[in-house]
Amino acid sequence: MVETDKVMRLETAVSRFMEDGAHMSIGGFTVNRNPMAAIYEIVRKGYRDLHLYAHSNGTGVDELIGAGCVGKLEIAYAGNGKTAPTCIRFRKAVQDGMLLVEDYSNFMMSLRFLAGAMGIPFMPTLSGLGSDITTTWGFSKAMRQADPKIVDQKLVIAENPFGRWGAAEKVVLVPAINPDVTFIHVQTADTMGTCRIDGLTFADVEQAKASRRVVVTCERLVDPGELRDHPEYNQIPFLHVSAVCHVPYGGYPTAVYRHYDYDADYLRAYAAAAKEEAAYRVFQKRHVYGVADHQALLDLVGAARLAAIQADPRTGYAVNMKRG
Amino acid sequence: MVETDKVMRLETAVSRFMEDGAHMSIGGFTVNRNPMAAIYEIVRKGYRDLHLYAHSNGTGVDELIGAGCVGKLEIAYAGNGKTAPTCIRFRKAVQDGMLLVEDYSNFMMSLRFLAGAMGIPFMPTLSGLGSDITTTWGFSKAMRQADPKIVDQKLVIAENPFGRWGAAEKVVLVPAINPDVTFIHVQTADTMGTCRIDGLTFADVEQAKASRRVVVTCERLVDPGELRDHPEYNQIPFLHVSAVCHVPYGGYPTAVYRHYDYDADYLRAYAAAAKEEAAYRVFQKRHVYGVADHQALLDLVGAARLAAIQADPRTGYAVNMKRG
Amino acid sequence: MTATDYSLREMMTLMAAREIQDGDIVFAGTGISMLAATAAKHINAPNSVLFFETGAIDSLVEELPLAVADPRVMYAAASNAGLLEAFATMQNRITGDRVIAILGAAQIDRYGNLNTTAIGDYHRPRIRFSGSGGGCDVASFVPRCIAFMQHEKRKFVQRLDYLTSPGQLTGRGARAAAGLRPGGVSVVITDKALMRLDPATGELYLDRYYPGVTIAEILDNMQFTVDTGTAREADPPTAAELGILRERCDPQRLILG
Amino acid sequence: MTATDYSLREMMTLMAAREIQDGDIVFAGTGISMLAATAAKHINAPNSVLFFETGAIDSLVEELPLAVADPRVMYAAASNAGLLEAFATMQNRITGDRVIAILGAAQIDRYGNLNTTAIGDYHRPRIRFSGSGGGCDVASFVPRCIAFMQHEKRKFVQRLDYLTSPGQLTGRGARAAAGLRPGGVSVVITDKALMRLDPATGELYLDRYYPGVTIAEILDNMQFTVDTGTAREADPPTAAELGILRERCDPQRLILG
Repeated sequence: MVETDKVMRLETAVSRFMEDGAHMSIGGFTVNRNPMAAIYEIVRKGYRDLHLYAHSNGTGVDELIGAGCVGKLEIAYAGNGKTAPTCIRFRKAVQDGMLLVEDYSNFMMSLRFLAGAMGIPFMPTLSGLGSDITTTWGFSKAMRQADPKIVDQKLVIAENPFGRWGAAEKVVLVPAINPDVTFIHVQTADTMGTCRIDGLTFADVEQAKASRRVVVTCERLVDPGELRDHPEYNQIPFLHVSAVCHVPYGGYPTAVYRHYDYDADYLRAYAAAAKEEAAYRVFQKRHVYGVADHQALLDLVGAARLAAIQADPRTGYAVNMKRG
Repeated sequence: MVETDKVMRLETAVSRFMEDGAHMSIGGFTVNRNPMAAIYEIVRKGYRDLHLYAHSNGTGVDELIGAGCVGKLEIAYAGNGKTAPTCIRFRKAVQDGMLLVEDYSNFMMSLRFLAGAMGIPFMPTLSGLGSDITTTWGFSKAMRQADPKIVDQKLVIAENPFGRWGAAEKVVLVPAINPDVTFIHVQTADTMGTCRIDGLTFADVEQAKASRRVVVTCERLVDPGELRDHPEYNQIPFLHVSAVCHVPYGGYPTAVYRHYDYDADYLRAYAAAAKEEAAYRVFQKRHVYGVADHQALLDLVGAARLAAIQADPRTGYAVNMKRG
Repeated sequence: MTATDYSLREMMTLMAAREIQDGDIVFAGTGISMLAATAAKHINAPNSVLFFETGAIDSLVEELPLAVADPRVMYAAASNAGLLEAFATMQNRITGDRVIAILGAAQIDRYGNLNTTAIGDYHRPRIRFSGSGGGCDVASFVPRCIAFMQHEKRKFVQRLDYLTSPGQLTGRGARAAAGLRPGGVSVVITDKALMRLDPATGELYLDRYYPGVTIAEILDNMQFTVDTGTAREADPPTAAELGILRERCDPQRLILG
Repeated sequence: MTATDYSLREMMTLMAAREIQDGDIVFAGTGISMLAATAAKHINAPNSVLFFETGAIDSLVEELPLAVADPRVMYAAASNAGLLEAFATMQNRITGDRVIAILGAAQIDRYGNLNTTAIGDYHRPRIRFSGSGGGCDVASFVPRCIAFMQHEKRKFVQRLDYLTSPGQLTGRGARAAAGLRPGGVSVVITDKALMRLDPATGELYLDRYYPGVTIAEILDNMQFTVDTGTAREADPPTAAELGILRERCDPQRLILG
């Protein structure tokens, strides 16, 4: 493996591209392919006042909020499948007034990343007309106008300038997002930064292309030649990537298709602990603050648990894994 | 191979989904992956007054125009690589006033298909501000207003409703396209209609999703199970597809990556003939009208020529093929 | 043959499954909605297409997914793309008009509007929920939506605390006036009854009450009243339906409990 | 060592190649522009990234493509996507600001605006060309554009018949007033000279004349005049440059003729 200026340790990448107050986004969706190793490292380093953009990045969002890293959150869905229909630390932070939230829908958030990726100021959609998403703003107008990094309007409803073309009279325009930094976890990346994602991409591709800096963690780090066999399978070309970190199990405890499943035991234990302050502190101290790095968490969890979530080669997930 | 209601002969699909005056689009780009078998069948059946949407679909566009099938054309680029920097029958038809043309850019046409695919009335872009593309309209306002199938305005320039967000003061809004029917040629399709394209997709995916009907021709027609191994490599799910036709060499004389190269001899001979009326009639009579179907054209061209354009398994094209 | 020994959860699941027609594109969420979509596929709509907001189309669900991003939705799908492709498929009328969606909510009003965001003041809510997810998008785009609700007074409300997913907004004509295409919640399935939305009034009406449930009991557990003039008793699950649901769709009883 | 036996086509190609800096993302069209991009990659900018509007990024060009959709651009690329991704990469400032583009045109004016659409009346042109293709998009988005032109009076015109690809429009400040970001044609390379666009005036000026070409000859073959005050003679191709160009970049002489 030849080192390049992009290949670095995760700890280095987090230090280099993160800072207090950063506008950031994370890849994945609820229990799948969250960049958990990166998130735990951010939590350990204790960044504060982060402005987090998410669609439905359940596990990662709740960890960052639970650690007190997030000051402002723009989000569509803070749930985590069966273990937490509403993410528990998120709910608590909102109900306690500790977190400023701006609500959008999943499509709106995806479109906002797409607009950022495409270099346009907004995207139109027909979603949300008549809803409180359009009328109720979590970030006040005054706050928006005072902060040049936040767009002045949550969204704009406009007449269709093409009459009734497309069977639409009105459109909702949602503003572009260009995060300072985005973290994603992928199955395969090469040393130049090109990524190949197996299974669903969620909004990772748009998030990466919208972002000024992109830190990729990967299960497999390969020479560029390997991914050049089928360029049509590489969703993120290296142009967009700032750092590549080889972190096997970097998505754990969320699932990484064709590699491993989510760890239902871990997610349930997290959710149980999250319900109560003292228990949460104990759980996080043991699993996050008390370990030096992601490998130490994996060692703590143990080989048996990792063996139990190994993906079946046919289906890409752990067949008959106990999840109930 | 199990037949389904979507699997049919190309002749059947063309008859079923085409009619005079249809608004249509074709996949591919200049000398690559044009749905040539379908185009030749459309030419043979003699459809007229077609409204053709194209970005840079060189070979196919020129064949349809040369046959007198096209009444109105919305296009970004009518060239065909080295053999015809400007497509010859296109140039002639425009200069003779036989064809009404509306000019856009490649990005604008791609965005228009994307808007159609996404179900929104328009897409914004920062392209073209200050250009004659925005100010000079090929289709008059009166003609546009008289025809409900044509949008009232070629495009609209609007202020950015989010102030200077995205470093843009103004945007160009380009209207959605939803063709009645789109023809594409792909390497692999299954009997349900799901498609897997090797190499560049150009705008085929957006064109297909924007279209009310989609006719797919394919090099390989497979059982659905075969494409389910890697769902992430299938760009067009069957939901969008109306007909699947198994037509090996269906892109000939344009290239189909990993299958065969363009036939430089054929394209040169076409361009030479296209320069002169009588020669063009002779050439087209021999190669298009004079053959019963695409297989008959391939038989006429002969095995030696097809052997010469066979793709090399390593590169996906015909290495050291004489092209000069 | 009808069964007598079934849970309300099973009844709800099968009531939803029966709404799905063969060939429908079925937008499924998590939990009971995913189970209903799976049940329809196995029972009455074998050619229905399972479809998830995460981007998976026609997944081969061998094990019940516990989230729409569960890797179990990725296996043997026709296509694994992303959120943009999924929502575009619904926003695009060519495909979107063939979609039937299954949603859940914390609150619903007489016009079929849904709240999945918050109870109390939005800025400092008494209870905060997950938020829209794809709910607002789906209710904006899709002509037929099934809402799953627990039949409780605090859930069938006079006025939503927050309107997350648009139904008929303030009633007949309001949806079109807002610029939305026809759609939103058309069916509500609870643990007591099935209600439908009357396009003529823009309001819900009682269509079916479950065996053993009285109309009074239904109305007593709602803050608003609905027309009950055409209500009839629902057919209970058949033994065949229950067998498939229990043995093929959720053998681990992950959702059925 | 400089060579004395070279064609003007070779000179033009190498003048363009020299404009490309290591690490640039090089947007290449067909013909001579693709050859110049390939030459830069082999001669002076090994880490430049070849990039095509069809969606191929960092292609391994073993044989010279004859079109941007030639399968030769697909081989061993970092990514094969489509038109939308390609143009978005340029419209997106994060990546777009790193792009240098090479374009051709039928007409150019003093402000670096290009015509690739038609000569004569647009609606019934005397000569119709291919149209914008990606030209308008690239000139709208990209900070540095090289235009290849034959140095002829009918091509360097007072007024374009059709403005396809925006340069500085009507001069200094006009581009920003129209809503365009900074960019458009910054260098013009002809068979006689290299001109640059002066940001201070928004107009072209003569920077280099080729060995053996006089300034008078340059101005005589244009409809408008340009500032020649700082013009110097261009360095002719080196033997090394020519060797690589001829032997590695276009051994079949598909473009060099």
